[in-house]
Amino acid sequence: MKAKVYVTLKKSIADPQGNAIQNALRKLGYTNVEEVRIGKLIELDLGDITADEANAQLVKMCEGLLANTVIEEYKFELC
Amino acid sequence: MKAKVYVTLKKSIADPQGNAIQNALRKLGYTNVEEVRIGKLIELDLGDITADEANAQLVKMCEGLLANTVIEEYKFELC
Amino acid sequence: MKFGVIVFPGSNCDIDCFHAVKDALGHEVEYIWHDTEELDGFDCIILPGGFSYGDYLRCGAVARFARIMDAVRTHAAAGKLVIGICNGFQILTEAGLLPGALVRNKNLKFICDTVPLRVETTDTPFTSLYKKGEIINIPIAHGEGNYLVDEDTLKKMKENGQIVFTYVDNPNGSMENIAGVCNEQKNVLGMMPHPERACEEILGNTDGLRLFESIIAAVESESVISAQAVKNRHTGTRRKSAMETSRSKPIAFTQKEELLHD
Amino acid sequence: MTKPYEAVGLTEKEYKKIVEYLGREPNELELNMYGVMWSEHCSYKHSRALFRHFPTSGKRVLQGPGENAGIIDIGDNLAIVMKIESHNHPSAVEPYQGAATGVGGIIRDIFAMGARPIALLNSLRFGDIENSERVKYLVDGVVAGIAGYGNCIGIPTVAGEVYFHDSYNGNPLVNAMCVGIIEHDKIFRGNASGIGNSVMYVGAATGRDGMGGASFASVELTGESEEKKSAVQVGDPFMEKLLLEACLELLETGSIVGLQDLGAAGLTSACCETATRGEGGMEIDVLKVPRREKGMLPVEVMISESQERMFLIVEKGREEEVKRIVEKWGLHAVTIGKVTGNGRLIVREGDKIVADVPAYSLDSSGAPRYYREYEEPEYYSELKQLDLAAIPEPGDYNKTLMELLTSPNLCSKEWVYRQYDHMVRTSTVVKPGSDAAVLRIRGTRKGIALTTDCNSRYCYLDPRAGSAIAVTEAARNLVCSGAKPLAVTDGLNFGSPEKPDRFWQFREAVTGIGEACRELDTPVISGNVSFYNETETQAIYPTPIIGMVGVIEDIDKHCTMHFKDEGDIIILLGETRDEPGGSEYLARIHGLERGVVPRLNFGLEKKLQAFILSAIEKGLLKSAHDISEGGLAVAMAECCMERELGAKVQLETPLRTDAVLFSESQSRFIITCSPEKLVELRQLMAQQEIPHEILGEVGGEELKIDVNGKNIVVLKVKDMKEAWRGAFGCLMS
Ligand SMILES: Nc1ncnc2c1ncn2[C@@H]1O[C@H](COP(=O)(O)OP(=O)(O)O)[C@@H](O)[C@H]1O
Ligand SMILES: [Mg+2]
Repeated sequence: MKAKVYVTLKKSIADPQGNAIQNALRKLGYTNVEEVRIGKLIELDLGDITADEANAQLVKMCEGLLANTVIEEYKFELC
Repeated sequence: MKAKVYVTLKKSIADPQGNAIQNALRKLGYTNVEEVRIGKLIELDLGDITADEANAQLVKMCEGLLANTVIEEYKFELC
Repeated sequence: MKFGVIVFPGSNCDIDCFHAVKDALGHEVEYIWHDTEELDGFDCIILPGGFSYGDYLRCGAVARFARIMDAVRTHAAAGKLVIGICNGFQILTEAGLLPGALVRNKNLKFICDTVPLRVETTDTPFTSLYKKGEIINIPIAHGEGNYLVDEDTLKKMKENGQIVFTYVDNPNGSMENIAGVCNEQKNVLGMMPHPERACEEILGNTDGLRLFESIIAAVESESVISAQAVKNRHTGTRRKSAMETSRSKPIAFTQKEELLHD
Repeated sequence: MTKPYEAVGLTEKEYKKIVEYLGREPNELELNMYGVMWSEHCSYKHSRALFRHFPTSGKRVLQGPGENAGIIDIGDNLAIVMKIESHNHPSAVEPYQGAATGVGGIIRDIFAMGARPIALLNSLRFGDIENSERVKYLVDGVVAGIAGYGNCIGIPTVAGEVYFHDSYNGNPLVNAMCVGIIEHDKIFRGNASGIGNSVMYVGAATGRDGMGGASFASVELTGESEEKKSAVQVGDPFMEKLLLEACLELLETGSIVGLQDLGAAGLTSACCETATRGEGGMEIDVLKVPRREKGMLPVEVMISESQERMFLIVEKGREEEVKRIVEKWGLHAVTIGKVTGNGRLIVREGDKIVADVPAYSLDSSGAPRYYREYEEPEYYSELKQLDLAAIPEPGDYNKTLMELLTSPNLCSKEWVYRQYDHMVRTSTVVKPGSDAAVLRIRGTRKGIALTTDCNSRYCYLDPRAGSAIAVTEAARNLVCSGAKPLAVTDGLNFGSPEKPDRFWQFREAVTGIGEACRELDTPVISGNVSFYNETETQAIYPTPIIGMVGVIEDIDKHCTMHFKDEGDIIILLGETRDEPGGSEYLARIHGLERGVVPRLNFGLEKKLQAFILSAIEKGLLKSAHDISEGGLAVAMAECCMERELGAKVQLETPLRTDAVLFSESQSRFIITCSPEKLVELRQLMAQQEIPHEILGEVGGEELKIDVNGKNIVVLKVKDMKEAWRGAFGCLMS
């Protein structure tokens, strides 16, 4: 079972990296760019487990290790 | 128009960060985890442009700035 | 002979390069703002270390688009000297002026240390005053100094003698222990270690001096000054630097003298 | 139902005081402004009354406590600016960003004085690393966060300390110190002077993050604080680098009257503090403040603690000039208000006045002040008892010494400082790994030495003596580097001041620091207090961290602790006594944390420090190292490490062997000199009546220690070094 986890900063938290890239893009002429936010994409191969098991594992992994829910939120999908 | 860009290391390139997370997960008991790879998720708000314009912009942005095609691949989607 | 040190937003070894050239070597040097359009009058351009544009997204990714980079390209194309140190190296690879890429250190940590390097070639304007195979100690300070390049390019680089420095004990996972490389024409050098941090006895290390002296020798032998004059001038510079740094230490000096008499 | 004042952390009495100040009930915004400003973190309401114990003035003091940072004269029109700050609570919940923003905050304090930041230090305390994955996670994140911020902004992190103890299991400590340099005539203060001058804002936009961080730092960590999570923010060292350069360039133009960082309590604090130091009044419009999010309320704008923002008081008419310079650095400056003389802090939202309070009443001058009850804790006299006879002597001293050298508290901290760029700015003459860091001051012959110190086990067993020892140990570290100690910045980390036994610890510690600083003539010029470092079950050991700076007149005459050459003579200065109480040896090897802490004799201490300084200055010493945790044997081993040079020493003593090797008697040093200098050195020692003992000489591949003619320790330096250097990495893996 393979999965993709998306970890992003919570909306209320500033994203300095995103801001800097937004400024860079605007300077390069993409003046239409209104916001950039940078997160993590984590691709996992979970081996031979069921979708239910995978879902259960992923929640725990995200809460425990992959995201720090103090500042980040996460989403995942099986694929 | 909003877009998501996914930047990942090329398959041929080692991903020590992914390995470290894989090890950490295994230590936590998820011994089924066979591979972890870490990439970037870049969320953009492109403002008021058409899908065609957005597609054209995104290719240029990715090739020029968002990915280093020597080591990375990218994909994007409008949303 | 005039050096120029480019200042990007977020550069922070710019002052170190500036002072190494000015105080330790007694040569002319100017800061160049990233927004500048031309580089007339400069013989060697230094892209210093630091965190240009915060190194956000990827090290050097944004700096490569700075206005000054067109001028750097022109300067390099004209065969003049360019050296990128640490972040400067990352910028040069991002800009395509040097092959390969620099990724996260294998141990995923920033590493600050002084490490032994092997001088792989003296056949460049940056290393002529070292000895081939010589081991020198130079500080490193980077989180992403793990050099990567595709096999074909690597092969060509080796054939061409483009691998300039290698690590004796690989600290970061770099391919083939590579610490510094140059372009085919050998007038553009990129290296992760910081020679500008090894130019004064008071800092406990002068192994970086000969890199800058090599550059000066190369530039000055190009110009009308005779080889003899170069040597004299060099000796003069040396004395000055010995005076300016608080303790004089002869080791690097005698080595260099020997080399000049070779 | 909780009362509105309770929700902002105030008591009923405090609320009444506000009503008195205003002559009416405060509105919600006003109440929140009082809430953050009267929190312990901003007002020091529990600690202020005790600060009179500190010496804070002296010939060299150009700025004592009360400003963004303290300033001490080092001669030749130059001065050192320094301050320490805690970021304990944010680091406990998000170690990387918590530590990073701690570094960012302290750097702003330094350049707010107009100084160029030149060095960072950090003092860290964590729980039991050997038995906790969580602790490893915290260590990893905190160290990476400090590195991430300091390295990026290009200020070298040159010294610090890392200790582990169970008492920090629930409350790690992350204290960051920054040091800057400035010319006397360029010192700036956070003054809003000149009625009609403009108040400008530069830097990051204001967001909802970091809301109420100041009051967050002033409550115990409970399940509830998990809810206040957003007090953690993401640091932006790149933005701060731009701010730093822009501000220093602005100060050169003469258009700036006052400068203030936006730190704890955000705009509220900056407004009232600059106003009280200046003309007394200020008026600002929250609508003009750049925001990151839509729909922010005035209260959110006023108390947000978003990072990387600065507050400028600009001479009227020169606003455009300021904007131009700031824009060169890719930033924007906006005018948000003006200086007034009516003593009021008026906050507008466009045309509407949303808050109107006497400015000084928010400030620490108007905040309540408490003199808390205190009581000697029961453990204090109980733990003094120690029956040495009941403690078995080690059978194999080689093994014991190795155990100590590889223990978390004594092993090399290279794993940590290797992640910090300690060389950038090419002025670091002595890197981390010796007693203190030494920096040259470019363009002069001078250098400065920097250190942080605190043995919190001593401070637990005897807060007063322990704190005095922290001050003297810091001074010893500087003196061993050849520097004359000049001034102190203190980071006081304690449990809840509302508990009498904890407040007793605090009170004793402050007294001890005051005494020692007076004795050593090192005034306290700045500092920070962090209370409430406790969980429901446990308070941290009292941890008053001492940051100290010293000056070296001729940088060529600096010294390090490492043995230099074969044949050099090893001399022990001071007196070794039967004082195992509170030692690392007792704790680590015997699991005992008790006993009387080593006695401190200021007379002897000062005599020895003066002697070492004069001997280094005369060029008589090859190395100098103070003896601290681990005692003589560990200190000796430490001297061998860097150059892998062994030593052969003989000790004659009536004491137990373990007491000789490991007791931590104060005021002791290991020095070396070349044989040719021995005569001159002995004359000097005789002249100054320095208690000393010639122990042996440097050389060989082993550390050999004989006691009363019998060989007790013989260890290969290579093996010791490998184990000592690798130990931290092993703990982390
Ligand atoms: N967190 C840290 N950051 C930077 N340097 C550190 C840190 N921890 C320890 N060091 C360095 O390691 C060396 C030894 O530290 P420590 O044993 O605490 O010294 P001492 O006992 O002399 O005060 C010192 O040079 C110190 O500055
Ligand atoms: Mg010490």
